[in-house]
Amino acid sequence: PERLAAFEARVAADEYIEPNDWMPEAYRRTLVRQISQHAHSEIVGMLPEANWLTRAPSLKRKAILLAKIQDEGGHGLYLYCAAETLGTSREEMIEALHAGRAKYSTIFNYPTLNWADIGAIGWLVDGAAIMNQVPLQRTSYGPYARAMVRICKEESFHQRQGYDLLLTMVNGTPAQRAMAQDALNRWWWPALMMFGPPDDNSPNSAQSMRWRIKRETNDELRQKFVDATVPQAELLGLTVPDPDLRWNEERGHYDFGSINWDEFYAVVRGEGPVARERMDARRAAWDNGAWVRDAAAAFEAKRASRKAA
Amino acid sequence: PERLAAFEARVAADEYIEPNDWMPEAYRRTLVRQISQHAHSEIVGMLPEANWLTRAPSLKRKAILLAKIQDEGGHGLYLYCAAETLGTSREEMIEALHAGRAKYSTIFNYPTLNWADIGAIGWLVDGAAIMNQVPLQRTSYGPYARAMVRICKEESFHQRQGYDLLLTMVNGTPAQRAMAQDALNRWWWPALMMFGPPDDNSPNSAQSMRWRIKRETNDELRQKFVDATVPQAELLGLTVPDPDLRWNEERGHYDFGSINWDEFYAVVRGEGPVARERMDARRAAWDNGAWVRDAAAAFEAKRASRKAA
Amino acid sequence: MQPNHIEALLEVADDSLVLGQRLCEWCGHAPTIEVDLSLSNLALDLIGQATLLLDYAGEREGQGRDADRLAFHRDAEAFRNSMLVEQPNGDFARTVMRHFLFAAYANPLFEALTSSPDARLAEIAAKSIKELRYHLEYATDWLERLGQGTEESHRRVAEAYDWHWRFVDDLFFDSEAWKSGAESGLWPLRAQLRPAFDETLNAGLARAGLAEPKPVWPIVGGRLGKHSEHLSSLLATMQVLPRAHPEATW
Amino acid sequence: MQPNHIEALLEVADDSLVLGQRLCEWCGHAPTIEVDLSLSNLALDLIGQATLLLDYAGEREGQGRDADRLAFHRDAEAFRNSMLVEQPNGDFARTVMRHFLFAAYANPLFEALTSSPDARLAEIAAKSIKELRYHLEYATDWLERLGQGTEESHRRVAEAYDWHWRFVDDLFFDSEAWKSGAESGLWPLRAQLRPAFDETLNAGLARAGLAEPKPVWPIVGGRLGKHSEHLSSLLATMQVLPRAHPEATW
Repeated sequence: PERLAAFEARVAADEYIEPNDWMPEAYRRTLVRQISQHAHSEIVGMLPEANWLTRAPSLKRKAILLAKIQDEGGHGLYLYCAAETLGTSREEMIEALHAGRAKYSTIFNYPTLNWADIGAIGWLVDGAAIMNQVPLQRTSYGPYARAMVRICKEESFHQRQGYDLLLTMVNGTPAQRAMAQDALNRWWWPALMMFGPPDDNSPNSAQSMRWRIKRETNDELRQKFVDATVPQAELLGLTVPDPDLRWNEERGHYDFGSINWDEFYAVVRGEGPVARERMDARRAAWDNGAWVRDAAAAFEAKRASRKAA
Repeated sequence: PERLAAFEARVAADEYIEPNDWMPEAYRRTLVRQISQHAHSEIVGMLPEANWLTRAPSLKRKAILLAKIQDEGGHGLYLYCAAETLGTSREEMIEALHAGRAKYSTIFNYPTLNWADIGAIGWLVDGAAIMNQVPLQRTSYGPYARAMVRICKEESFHQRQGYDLLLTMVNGTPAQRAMAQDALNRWWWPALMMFGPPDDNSPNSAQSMRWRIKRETNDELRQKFVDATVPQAELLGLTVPDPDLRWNEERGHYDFGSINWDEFYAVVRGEGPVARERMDARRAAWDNGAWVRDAAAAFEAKRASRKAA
Repeated sequence: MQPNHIEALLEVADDSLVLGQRLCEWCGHAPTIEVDLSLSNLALDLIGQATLLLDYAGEREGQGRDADRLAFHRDAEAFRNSMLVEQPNGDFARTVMRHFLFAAYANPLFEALTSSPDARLAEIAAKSIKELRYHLEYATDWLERLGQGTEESHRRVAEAYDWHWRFVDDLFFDSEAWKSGAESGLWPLRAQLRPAFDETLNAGLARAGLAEPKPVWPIVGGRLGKHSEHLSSLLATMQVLPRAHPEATW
Repeated sequence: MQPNHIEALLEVADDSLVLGQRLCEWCGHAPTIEVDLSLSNLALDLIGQATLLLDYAGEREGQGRDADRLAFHRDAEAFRNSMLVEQPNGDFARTVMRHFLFAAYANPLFEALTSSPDARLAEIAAKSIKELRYHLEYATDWLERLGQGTEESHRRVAEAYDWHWRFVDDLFFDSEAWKSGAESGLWPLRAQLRPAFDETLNAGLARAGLAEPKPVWPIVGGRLGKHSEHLSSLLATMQVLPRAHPEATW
């Protein structure tokens, strides 16, 4: 109880908690869940983009996309490492994902259907991720906060690249413009869902806010995203697929239509359009790679024992 | 010895030997080897063409090719059935193929690299097959001879379709004409090899000729093929890739360059350009389909026992 | 036919085309020669149907597009097939289940089309329905064999059912274009075909010893050009030659 | 540079391009995240090399073709890569072995190119050789790990060697175009690089505990545009967008 009070005071004072510091079990559990979910999202998130990597229409775009997906893998690595400082191994986390016990961002259960989707993911998905993540640079757990600083910097870069890809396409042929609009039509609502359920239905939010694992509410972040993104869409000459979208002078914010929460919860349950493909791909990569990991481990063990001898 | 003499007399008189007739073991063995090799060739021969089925450039050509490959599968079936009348099961023959004990035509170990190859296979490969097979319509073993009648009729049809495909291409764009020439360049020599080693190096020929399992020598058939095919190439406006090719007024035949027998024997040994792909594909089809065959057998068994009860 | 009726016609044509193309991938790789030949037969029927339907759609459109133009020069977004038919072949159980679900839907549809007031459409349907009856029979026979065969085949066909079931609503989706054609009396609403489908489905599942479907979040969009990731890859292969050589005839 | 020298340059460029494209297929599917990132790195290097080499070839050709034009608008017959690099990824052992063989060849080649009298080519080679040294090191390390790891990994890497070995002569094939460039002093004959390759090869095999190569019937033709069946499928995917939308820029 004393330790708990001291812990809460440090968090309230915006101090960082470090791996060897005492922390409540619930805090540890919540963090592992959140950080591993975030790590899983980075890894699963490689798949929708990799789907177009072999079809990138220029060598420059192929290199940019390859580097971007690589960054995401790198983010996954930092985050697994950050979560490991809390006492859960990467293997355990990956097994939880493959068994369906751990979640990842719902957005990656939507398919990438044309090349403009690569731009839309950078612009909207990375854009929404940044909105979610910028506050986490000041989250209470030190290793997580520091990982976030590096991740946010790279995500901003990805967002600009995505926007640039779309800018090229809207200035291209009618077919390219149509692809860009089609991508916006399909990614807009899933991007808004990335901020999670509405505040009045977000059970863990209050606790997470108190612990500085979260620093703004889902609805606040969602509004911020809409306000920032709508003018960018206008600049592209694309139409946001929401008939209820309009500027509210009084609120100083955009009003927007209501989200299909039934779809959101279906996707959370694992019934998203390509959720099975995503999990099948991850499981296949892991299972087909088992012999490689085994070989590397056996080789290391042999080398170590040779050195010891 | 008496039975042997009677047998030889019947064969010499061009009578058909039927499954229940007495026959020398060597005759049976040679026939099983030859017929099963022929059956295997039909089945393996589906693969190089199937390689372009999903890429056929018009719906009509796709349907023609599909029907053609289907015919080949059908030929494979008749031939396995003909061989089974000699007391060897289809499974045994297929296992011999997959274990590398049985052979198939060397020609199918060459890759199909462009759409014109589909025409070249019809024209040259089916053309050569017909040359080989027409005499077999009068071969001494009845079931084999009858299978051959049906097969030859369909092969002639395939050959015309292949020629028609090439005719369309040589009358098309420069790229199409180049594809047609490229296909002829690659398929010409392998087609000549389809008639087997030269007569002075074809150990089983004499015996097979006496038994009417074979009715013309390899070199005779090869000459016949060259004589028939060269004018067809000229009609297409394509160049046969043999600088030594010329009409020999005296012989009344075309002279042609020497065949690379080292390559031939390498391909016979299983070192042809795509021999591994072919065998991997056949083994994978067989192995991946094992559970289906098991299920069908189990279902039949249940049904039979239900009827019996 | 109004322009949107022609688009609705593509929904039917593209189902046959894409499923036929998928079946072509089996060629040379099936579990037995007999199955190989049968799958080729199904593919031949489907490609034949697609050719007739696409040619007709192109004629009515009147912009000089024939079946080949429509098959080989549209991007994935312009395809109107259901997502069911574009699903990968997977193992033989998935192929059988996909075909069973498709044929159970296509039979009442083509049956209805045989009495369309559009004579040409009725004629194409009359030819096709004979083929599709056999497709349903063939797929149902295999469904039963796999369902009642071995433990492994039962498990696989149940898994196949689980995979494909969520695309059935997409198969039956009544697009605005389709509804408009239905109002003009060209064809029934797909919703009206559902009872016949359900009957076939339940009978097939019963023969195979499979449980009735659980409710799922349906995945829809094919009739509107929103497909799975599989279609664009299928088309990249199928269309490669006409796209690379647009000026050629074959 | 004479026209045939430019064609010979494509032999080098296409090796990097096709191998880079193959490695892209691993993205998101590798045995560990670390391996995934490493393979992406190798792919990035190769695509970078290909871009520089193709741009240069296009410039020297002087017909307005840049790297993208050459990468996305040539048919398989016009590609000059060796058959080794177009071989499918297979399992990780095949990918490692393919990369080892390629890097063991590319190192002495690019080393030699750094002193080409063609300044631009020398400059590209100087940038690339640093990358390729790392490629060889990375592939050799994995070769050793797999060869000395478990029984299964040893079996797989031996099988991989058996698969790829017959394409090594294709890698070293001296085409007429290449010979002409060698006569002009632009680069060495590939035959001259073979001793360095053999040394690297034998050292690598020894570290991995693999037996020396058996003689095989070599499969050659890549430098002449006669490829395996795998290249055209790879290109169908890689080129799909620029082919479908020839007028677009991306």
